Amino acid sequence: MDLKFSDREEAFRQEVKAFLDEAWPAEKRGGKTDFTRENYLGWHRKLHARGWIAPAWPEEYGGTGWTPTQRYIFDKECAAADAFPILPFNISMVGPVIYTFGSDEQKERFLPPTLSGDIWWCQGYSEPGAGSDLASLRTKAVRDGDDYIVNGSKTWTTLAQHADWIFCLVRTDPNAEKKQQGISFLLVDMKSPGITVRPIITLGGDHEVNEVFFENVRVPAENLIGQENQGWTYAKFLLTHERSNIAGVHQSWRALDRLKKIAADKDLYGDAPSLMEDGDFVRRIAETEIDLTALEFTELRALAREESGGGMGPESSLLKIRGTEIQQRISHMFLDAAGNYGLPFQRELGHNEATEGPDFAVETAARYFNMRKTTIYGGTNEIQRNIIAKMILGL
Amino acid sequence: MDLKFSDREEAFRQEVKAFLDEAWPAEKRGGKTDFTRENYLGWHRKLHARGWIAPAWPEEYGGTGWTPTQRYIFDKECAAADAFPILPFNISMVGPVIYTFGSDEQKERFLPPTLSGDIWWCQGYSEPGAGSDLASLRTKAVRDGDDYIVNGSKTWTTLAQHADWIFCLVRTDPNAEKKQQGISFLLVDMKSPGITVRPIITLGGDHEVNEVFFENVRVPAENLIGQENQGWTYAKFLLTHERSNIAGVHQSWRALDRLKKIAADKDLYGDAPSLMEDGDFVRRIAETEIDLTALEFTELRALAREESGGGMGPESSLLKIRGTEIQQRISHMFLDAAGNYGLPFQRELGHNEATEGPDFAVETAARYFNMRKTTIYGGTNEIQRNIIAKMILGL
Amino acid sequence: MNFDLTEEQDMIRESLSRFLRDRYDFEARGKIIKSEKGWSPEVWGQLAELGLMAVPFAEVHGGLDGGPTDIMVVMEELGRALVVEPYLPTVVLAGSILQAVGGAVAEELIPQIAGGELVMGLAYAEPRSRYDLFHVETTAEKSGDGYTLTGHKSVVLAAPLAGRLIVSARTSGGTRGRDGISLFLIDPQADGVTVKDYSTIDGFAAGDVILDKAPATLIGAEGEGLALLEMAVDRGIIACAAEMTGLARRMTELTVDYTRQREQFGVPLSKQQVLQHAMADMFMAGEEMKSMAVRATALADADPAERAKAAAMAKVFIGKTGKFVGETAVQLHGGMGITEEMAIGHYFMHATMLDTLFGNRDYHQRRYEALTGLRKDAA
Amino acid sequence: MNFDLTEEQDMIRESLSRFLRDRYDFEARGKIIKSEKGWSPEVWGQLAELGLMAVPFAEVHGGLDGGPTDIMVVMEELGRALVVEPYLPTVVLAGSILQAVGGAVAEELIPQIAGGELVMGLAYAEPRSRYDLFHVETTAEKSGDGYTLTGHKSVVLAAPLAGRLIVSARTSGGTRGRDGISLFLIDPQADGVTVKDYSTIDGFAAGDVILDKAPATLIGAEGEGLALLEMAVDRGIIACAAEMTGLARRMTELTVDYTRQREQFGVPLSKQQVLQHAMADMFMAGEEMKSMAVRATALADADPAERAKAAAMAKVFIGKTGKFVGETAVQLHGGMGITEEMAIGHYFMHATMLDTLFGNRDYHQRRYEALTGLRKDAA
Repeated sequence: MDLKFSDREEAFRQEVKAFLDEAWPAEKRGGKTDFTRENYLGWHRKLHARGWIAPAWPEEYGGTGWTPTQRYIFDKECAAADAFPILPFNISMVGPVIYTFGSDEQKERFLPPTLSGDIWWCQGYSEPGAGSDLASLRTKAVRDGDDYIVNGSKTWTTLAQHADWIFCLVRTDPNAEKKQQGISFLLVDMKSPGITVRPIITLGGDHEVNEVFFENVRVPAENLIGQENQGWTYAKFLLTHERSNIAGVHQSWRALDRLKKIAADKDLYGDAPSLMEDGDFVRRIAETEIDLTALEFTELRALAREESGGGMGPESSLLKIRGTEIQQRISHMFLDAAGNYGLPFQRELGHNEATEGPDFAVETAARYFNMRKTTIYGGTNEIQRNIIAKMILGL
Repeated sequence: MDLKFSDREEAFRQEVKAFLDEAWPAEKRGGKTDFTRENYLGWHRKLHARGWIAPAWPEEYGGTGWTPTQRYIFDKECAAADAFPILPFNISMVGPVIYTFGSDEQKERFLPPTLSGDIWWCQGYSEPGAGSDLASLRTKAVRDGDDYIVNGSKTWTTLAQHADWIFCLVRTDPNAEKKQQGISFLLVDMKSPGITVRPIITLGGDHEVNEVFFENVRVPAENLIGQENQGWTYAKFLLTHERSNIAGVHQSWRALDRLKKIAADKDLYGDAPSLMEDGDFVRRIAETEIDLTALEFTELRALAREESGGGMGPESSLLKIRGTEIQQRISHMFLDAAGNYGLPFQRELGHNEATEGPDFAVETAARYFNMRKTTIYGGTNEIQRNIIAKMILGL
Repeated sequence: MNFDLTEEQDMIRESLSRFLRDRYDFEARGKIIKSEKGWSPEVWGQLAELGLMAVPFAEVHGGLDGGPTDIMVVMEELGRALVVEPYLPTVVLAGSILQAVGGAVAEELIPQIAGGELVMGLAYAEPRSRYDLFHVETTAEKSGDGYTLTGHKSVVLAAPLAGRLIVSARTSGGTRGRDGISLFLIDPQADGVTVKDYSTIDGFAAGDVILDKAPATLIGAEGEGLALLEMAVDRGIIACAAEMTGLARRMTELTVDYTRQREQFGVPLSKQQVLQHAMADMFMAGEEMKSMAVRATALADADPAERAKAAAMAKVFIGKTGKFVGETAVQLHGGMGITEEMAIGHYFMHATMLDTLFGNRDYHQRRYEALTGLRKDAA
Repeated sequence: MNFDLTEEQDMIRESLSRFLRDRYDFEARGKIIKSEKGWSPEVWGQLAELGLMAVPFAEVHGGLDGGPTDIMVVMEELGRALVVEPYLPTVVLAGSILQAVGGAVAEELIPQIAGGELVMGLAYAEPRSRYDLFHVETTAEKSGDGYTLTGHKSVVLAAPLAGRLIVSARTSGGTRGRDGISLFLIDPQADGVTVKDYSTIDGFAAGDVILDKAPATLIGAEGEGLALLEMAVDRGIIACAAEMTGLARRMTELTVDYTRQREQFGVPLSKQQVLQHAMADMFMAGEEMKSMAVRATALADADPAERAKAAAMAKVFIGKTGKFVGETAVQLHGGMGITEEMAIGHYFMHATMLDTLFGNRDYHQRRYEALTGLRKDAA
């Protein structure tokens, strides 16, 4: 047992740091983020140019050939530098489905722009009224000559307003015995006639998710992934891929660092004691650090199993549950740190300059609200506990 | 709305205090309890002599005619004086069943010694392997002339080792359609041939509960309460009666008082800071005081509803859940207050003089263990939540 | 002891509840908070017609001679309907101070409040005060007959709507001294007053108030404003306890309804035992919150030490349980819970705001420890 | 990074696990703790034959040259079987100090420990020290070549069984000074030593040690014992983290088995979703505890500041989660969980003891805050 990084791993870390220092310089750091389409794509393209956009992909399709530990180091350094998040739709979701189940033509056509960011994908899985019961989907695709005609709607479609293409689960055989059967996996151009996008505004005023409506949308049959009616297999494959870094450990450490600086910032308190002089607040920070350490080493142990070929498996549910619980706790501490200035709503989406009160306070409430999603999406934490009970404990 | 006690209620409180000062003088107070048969009966008889042993009973059977608020005052003052607990078996359990469902002969025969303590009752409800599923009981009673012949066993029978009589649920019709049917309510003399009592030792070394075995025990049919096969009705009646003071609010307040004195006792700490100088411990005490206040006023509101004829109903589940959670928290704080001296096991049942370390420490661990029972007995807290979900929320 | 409401109180509750059911459903409220003004003067007038603004005031001032229990009844109903009209700042916060101060200012302003003609606010917080009412950097200087105020007051509820504001400012003493704080009346339209207005995260009108030699009238005794301020804020807290009870009970109802209707994997969500227990916990929290609101209400007129303890205790409890109920309600609504399209999220946001308002759970926990002597030199 | 055990470590684990399965089941253990001695010298000898007592020591002393990871492997298995034989006090606590001190005393005693001939204990606590290792009222006085000790040491694990005890006593400084603490070796049979023996709540042999001019030999440098003591206790804490992991995993298995077998209302308890989620939480706690044990083990030989932080953190975490797993396991066993007749209650009692031993959750939380600089003048 040896928990130190090897010399090779340490050298790799230096390489990553050097890259970040140049590509994401200090003035971009400090917890401010401006979630525009251009900023997302800018960072995506920088990583693509360096060949680091898809570390987990097989090398033949553009992956880096890194070990899980290297990927961990990369993620950690990116988080420490406040680097922009990489959207999962291209890299963690549809890309692996295409290179695993797609035809040669599909690989050739879609993988390069998926890697480069020339296509921005979004995910058409959930449907209104279905919640975590994905397989009960009702969006229909009916074969008509060389096309499918798609009718129905998808919801919780993250950033669909920016997307060029959507990958969808559609029902191609309404008479299949089980609801998991008769589902197909289709790639659809968002510019197709008959598609409309309706914003869903979430608590705190974010426009992050959408409803996507399909009305007699024609989709060429060549955009079908794998075989008709086998889509559930690909969907499940994607769901396990989606879980990487779901614990968000690095981001939580980074947030705690920022929080501690804020809580000790004498400028904010004047003659009053700072929050770091409040034992109760200190205790909450310390408890969170300790819990986060437990989670971090649980993730490292899982990575090590993956590295030795054991795969991730249902343990990823643990990472999801604890990671999201901690993210929510931290967002609540930020809100408490903001005090009265947590109350005003003075935020335009993606900006975070306060008009009144300290800058950090301006998005604390919105973020606290927004973080509620983490225990809901990707299978609610209740469902994750069901999975542990069934798959691990055999109950 | 007026939360002050009325003058009449205040006068009543003085009367209770005066009685306690004389009957349970200061030297008996201070948290020491010696749970012997004699001590239980001694206090029972003192209250009986004063006419206060069964406040909730109808006056014609020996009750006091007090309002629920008076009963609350009485309980509070008794707790504040560290008065001995009154065993529930006679007063809260079998007594009300006898005066409600018993024959005139049974009332005449059993009520006076039940009130006076000349009979010590114990409860034969639970059976091995049945847990909270009371109605699945299998102890059989078969009619044979003027007797029933009883075979089977009961468990978790509290203080059966001291008891003169046991009231039992027995199955008289094994072919009834539902398991709740075919059950009868029998009174059985513990001296009957064929009864054996096996101690069950619980964590911390207490002998509080027992298993009671019946092997061809003859019970005169005149000891049947009400009608054959209608016992479940009487059992349910008893279960709702059992819930009074299940929150244990007064006892918890008293325990917190003791804990605060201990935590501030300079003799225990010498040059070291006392526990009351430890902000984390103070916080735990304060949180518990606040939660206990919420529970106390919830109980008072329930009492007021009862007083105005609304009855207690399923809200009693709330009192049970929160009351027991708080009791357990307090027992854990005592254990933490004991520090290293929580570890030695140096306790004879019912005594609490430490051979090493401070006196208070000697029973802290045993009590912490013993308190685990509170969220299990009387219907586990999980079952109480099921009840709230079903009966109150209609889920 | 008795927990019963009087017939009058029952009547207030019923008429208010009926009015809100008919005129202030989720849709109507949505239009109000999205309107340019962010509140409805029309609704305000109708509430005044129901007598709501007159509740706690003396008959001589056009009031109904009600007490804390009447306020409790009103606030619980306002909470159930998430009413954004500024009852708390006007009637409870400013109203309590005017009543206590009495005299000419009360005679002038209370009838206007009671008649629904005047909205008021209380400016007590500052950028660096956090929740300490005694932390006052704003200064008052004598100027002719009156005073001028200079400083910055934070997050003043109803500031953009108010005809008058009550402001705490320092006439003597250091930044965090308990003595030397005085209360003043200002007109937000006056020279030297800038109101930077915004709505709060949960849709209430509020603003920062920047004072630059703003003309002001002293109310109450000079240098002795803190006691009045503490009284008013404790009353505010006690009113919020009732309001949070209304929120919690409504959130529980909404969640029970939602989980019964919503099916997943072919079964209503409400059949999942884990969700049932979560809702049982929500129910219990609501009941206990009610108990704390009742208790604090009964002590709202008690001596300051008792009142303060009761308010601190209630605030800790409603902060903790309100947050629990809100978070659980949202979780059980799943994705729908975090959209602006369903009522539940708005309840949750307001519950979050009530945890922060007047000081969060940690703050009042500490205050309780100090008031009860539990915390002396604890580290 | 790699979390793999070596082949030797796998072998230790397997042979120990097999031995305990065959020879140390719940019934066998029950007989041992109810026996007059309260432990089994026979089992001790057999464990020594397996090489367990030799694990961490140098080869020159008859040891196996193992390290913290080997101790982790052993402790987790001892935890799974609730072994009451005094491995922790002898090998981990006393053993760590003897190794660090070296010299003649190590040469004399370590081979005896490694051979299974000597049980030892570490007497660090006092009636008023709570968990502060630097709070030492026991005094040491020079006397001829050696010293005599006078004072009272509390709750010394293995005291009634030990052939030698290591005792902290003050050679200079005030009651709570960090300097002036020295470590001594005493023979509990010597004049001036009284061991008041008892078993702990979870069946381990322990005792208070009353010293009245008891003859003692200084080990290590005079006045500099605290660093050694902290090192040994941190090692003890890290070993307990592994032991708690063994307890937690076993409690989870036992609870899963029990709820699958036990029917209520016609259905196995394990089908109740609320209980399933409780067991999922137990599982998660066990996994995370393991992670903390692994991490702390990797830092057991680090510099004192790092080691102390890792130990404090691990202790907080195993205290919290161990208590959670134990309480939940008992709750899910219902009435059976609180009788002495089933194994689960004994696991729970030992988990409770491990939370208190070396300082409870609150204590090490505070220690972590101080060590990391989070808490400076926080009130």
